[in-house]
Amino acid sequence: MSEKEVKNLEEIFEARIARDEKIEPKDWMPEKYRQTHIRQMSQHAHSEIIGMLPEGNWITRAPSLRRKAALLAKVQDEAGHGLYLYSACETLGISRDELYEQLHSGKAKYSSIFNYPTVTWADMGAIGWLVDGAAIINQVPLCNTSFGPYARAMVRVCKEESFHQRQGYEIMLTLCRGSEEQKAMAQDALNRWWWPSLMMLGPTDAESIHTEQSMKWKLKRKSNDELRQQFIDQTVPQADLLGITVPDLDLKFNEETGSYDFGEINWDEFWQVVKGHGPCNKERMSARVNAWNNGEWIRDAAMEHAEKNEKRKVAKAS
Amino acid sequence: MSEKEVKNLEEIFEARIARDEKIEPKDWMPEKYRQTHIRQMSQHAHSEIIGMLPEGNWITRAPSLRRKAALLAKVQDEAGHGLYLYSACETLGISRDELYEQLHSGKAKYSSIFNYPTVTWADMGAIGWLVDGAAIINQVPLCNTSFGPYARAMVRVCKEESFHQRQGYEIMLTLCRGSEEQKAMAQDALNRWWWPSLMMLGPTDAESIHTEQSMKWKLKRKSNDELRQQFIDQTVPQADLLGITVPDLDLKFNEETGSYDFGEINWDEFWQVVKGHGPCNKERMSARVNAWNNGEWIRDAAMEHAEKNEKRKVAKAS
Amino acid sequence: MPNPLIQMKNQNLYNYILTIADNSLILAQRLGELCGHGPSLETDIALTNISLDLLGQTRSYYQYAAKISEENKSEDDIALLRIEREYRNCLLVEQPNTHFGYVIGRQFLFDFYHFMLMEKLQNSPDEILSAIAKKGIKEVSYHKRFSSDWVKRLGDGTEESNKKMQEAINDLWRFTDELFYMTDAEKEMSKEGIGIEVSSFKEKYYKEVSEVLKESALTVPENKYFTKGGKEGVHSEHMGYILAELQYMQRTYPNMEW
Amino acid sequence: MPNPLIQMKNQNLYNYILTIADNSLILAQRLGELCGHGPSLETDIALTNISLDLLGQTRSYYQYAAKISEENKSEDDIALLRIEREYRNCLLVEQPNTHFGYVIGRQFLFDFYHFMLMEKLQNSPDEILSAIAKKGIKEVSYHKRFSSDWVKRLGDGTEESNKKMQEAINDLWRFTDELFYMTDAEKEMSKEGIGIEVSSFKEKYYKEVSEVLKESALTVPENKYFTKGGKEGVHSEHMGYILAELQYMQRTYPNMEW
Repeated sequence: MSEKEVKNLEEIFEARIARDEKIEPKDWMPEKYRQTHIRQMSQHAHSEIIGMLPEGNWITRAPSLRRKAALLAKVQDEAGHGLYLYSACETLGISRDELYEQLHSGKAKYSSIFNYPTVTWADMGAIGWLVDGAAIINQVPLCNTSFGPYARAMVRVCKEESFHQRQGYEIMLTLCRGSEEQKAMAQDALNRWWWPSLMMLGPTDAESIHTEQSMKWKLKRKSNDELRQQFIDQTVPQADLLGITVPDLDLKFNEETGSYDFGEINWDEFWQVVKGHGPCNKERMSARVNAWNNGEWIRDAAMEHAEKNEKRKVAKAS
Repeated sequence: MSEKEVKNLEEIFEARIARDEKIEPKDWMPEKYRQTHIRQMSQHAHSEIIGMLPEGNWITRAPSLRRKAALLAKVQDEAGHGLYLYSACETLGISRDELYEQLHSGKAKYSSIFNYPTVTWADMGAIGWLVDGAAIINQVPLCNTSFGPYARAMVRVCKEESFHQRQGYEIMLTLCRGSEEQKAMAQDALNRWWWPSLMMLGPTDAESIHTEQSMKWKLKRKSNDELRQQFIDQTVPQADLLGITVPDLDLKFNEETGSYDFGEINWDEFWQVVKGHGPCNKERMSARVNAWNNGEWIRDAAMEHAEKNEKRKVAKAS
Repeated sequence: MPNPLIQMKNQNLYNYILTIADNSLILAQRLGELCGHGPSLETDIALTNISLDLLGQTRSYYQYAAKISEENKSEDDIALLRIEREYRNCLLVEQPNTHFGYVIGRQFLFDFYHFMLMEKLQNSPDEILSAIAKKGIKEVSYHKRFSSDWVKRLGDGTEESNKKMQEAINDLWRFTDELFYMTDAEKEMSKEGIGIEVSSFKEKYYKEVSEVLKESALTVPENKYFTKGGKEGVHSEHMGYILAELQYMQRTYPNMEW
Repeated sequence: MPNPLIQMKNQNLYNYILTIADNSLILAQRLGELCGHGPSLETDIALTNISLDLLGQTRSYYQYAAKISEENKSEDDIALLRIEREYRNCLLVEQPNTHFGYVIGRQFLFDFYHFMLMEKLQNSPDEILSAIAKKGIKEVSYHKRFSSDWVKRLGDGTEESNKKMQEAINDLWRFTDELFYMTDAEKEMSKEGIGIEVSSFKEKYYKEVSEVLKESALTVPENKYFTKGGKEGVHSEHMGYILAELQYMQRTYPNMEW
């Protein structure tokens, strides 16, 4: 294809996006669009899969059968999200094995929040409330993103996430209405998850890359700082309702802006965790790598069995 | 050596034993004596090592720090017993690796009692009281057995065992003086360990092999049934003192014999466990085999390191 | 004054319910350990599904038990606050997730039993048990298909997978006989026509299970000896560790709402 | 009325004692898991010995803490009945027995710290702490020799053992910095001249540890990032499982004598 032809295609492509048309896997797309989407969707899928681990840590110890079932179902939903995000990713011509390989080698990233340990039961509440809450804020705009399979996956993801978020808040509410110990447990969880949740919305706009391009492709509609402000404004009143305190001495409602002003985020910590040196990065990665390695003989067996069956069918037919 | 010369040596040998002289490793001995002693001593050593497992199962869950320390120390003593029994065995020209190989392949036996699970904390009491109690009855006569290294090892073993036995009884006493739940726990442990403990003293005399020869070599001084009676007569009053009931409806003091009559032992169960089909035979063996297999690289490293050191020493000296 | 005969009946029914419920609880717990660590996302989701089904069933049983209990107990009190000797599950379901072959083998050996039990129980004159079974049997029929399919895949897969599946079946086989051992509560409830005479489908069980094994290029074990104890509350040494986790929160923070 | 200043001092001393005691408790517990499963009888005995020494020391600390506690607590109440967030041990000691290299690596990295701490603590004007340290240092000096010897054997053994020992050191290194992190209680007690300024021997620690590693044909890690949290009660996810076992009996059967 001549440079001009490509240019032409690109213009048509950008115009389609501008008109809010969905791009489908079989459509022509710029290589950078493809790569960016593989990166973002797989990162999202990996986050779902890694995100199963901190919550999975409490399944055997959930305090009641009802909570155990709800937690199992939630973690299962995350596996499901991972599954259809990987599938959406595969429509762009990359295999799931390649995507896993990128995760296991450390080439692909996943959401840093999952590198913090779940220390008490209240963390199941805080993760639902805060982490899923921040995730939704990140993700709702993606329901209208330009790439069709991603947008459709996100519609489903967001619906379930918002159920998880309510469930998490309800865990917090139960704790806050419970004994002194339970309330302390809830407060402690808020203390530990608040700042990492703010970090989930990404580096400050000044440090953020890819933003302009992402805006154009509707992979992003608001800046990180705008999303963060939205999260804070939505969450602080919920904390008030619970009767627990956001661990930020600088937090204050600003009558002028109608928003909360807040304190300095510890970006050193953010980058330490992103770079792989958070409290649980090693544990998370080795859990996934172990699951993958220990699963090899099983995947091999399934494939071998399928082939045998195929041969038997052919033999029978002939 | 002519047959006559051997006969002569054998006569001298038997006469020494009859005179209560100790046989030492460097002394001439009949091959059968050597083999019998390897079998019995290694079986005894293996029992100590396997015996660490049911008690080891409660170390992390011991109910107080004092009990945890005492239990650790006890299990450690058993390792020590294993160690010097293996050493005594090695004086007869067999290596520890060969002995392990016999254990791991199932060729060598160990005491069947350790194939029962330790289900509650009270089992730590019952094992000390009943299992060590029965062991002592088996072992005290061996302090005067004919083979010197075995006799000397047994002096030390018996001393420690009798400390363990008192400790076990004291655990039972504490439980029986405690809450209703604790007393029930003690009773339940007695219910589960009583019959297996009686079985520890071996099959009935009618079914027992090796006995005559063993008597001559002072590997045995009383028959299994005599030892069993001795154990029962000693233990029943101790149970009375605890205020718990021996689970044998036929148990009754016989004024005539001055001993307790007792019910039928379930020899089917005995043989099932001996043959490797008790509740934990598989678990015990695989724990040992795993420890051995997982330890291979460590033993290799230690040997390699020692050789390197040796070479460096030689190089330095030259 | 309560009628002692009715009390006894309730006691037997109560114990009978636990005999069924505890199996599902402990197996669900074992499966729960795996969540997030499965060999593939698809199996992870499927095993979690099974765990969830079992948990759902077990909650219905415990709720029923709570209803007839004289002591104003909740489902969680019954499920999470008994001492080890009071749990009635069979030894099979408490066996560890040694490797995926064991997970599948344990599931397979349990599912066939479970399905046959539900088949009978759905016709129990006890309406609640019957209702739970009617709902449950659809789920269990899926479990059974899932585990049989995997037994076939692994048995008739690679040489390694065949070896591993066979190893698991050989190790777990000794726990199958206990499924058909009847406790006093089972005998009583069966006599009253409410509970199921499990021994009645023992032969069918071994026949069907053996057929799948043979189809899967696996050898049917020929054990002469079996192990039991769990149904009488004498568990394997694994059980204490299962309960340490299962009961952790309820024991550490008693009498709270969650 | 109690003097609030004295109370605060006791509170600091109490917390300070736990900071030391919890390390020994949790490490002893980890070693206790291994009992009966070691790679040889000799190492099994040696590791059990270390576990016993640590338990002995920790009991002295908790007894002391119990004495100064205002709440009439026993050593077992303090050791076995706190919630996870109240345990003050460093993350290092709670790391799992992944393989023998980790057991030795964890021990080695802790022993050098522990020895240097005891060296200082034996001169504390607090007579009880000083007495515990004086007794303890002899034991810890043996632990240090044992673990260093094994680091050398494994590091300078086979290619495989070198790789495994290096892997363990690399993984565990990130927990060493926390040893020298000072909690408020440590700062206060150090200010009062009773507690030890652990940061004062940080350099010496890394120097000595690095020397042994180099002698053992191992590479000294060059981490820029470290992890902490345990000393402030924010533990790794391993801790909950350790406590589930450690506290099992006390939680299940509260208020009894054993």
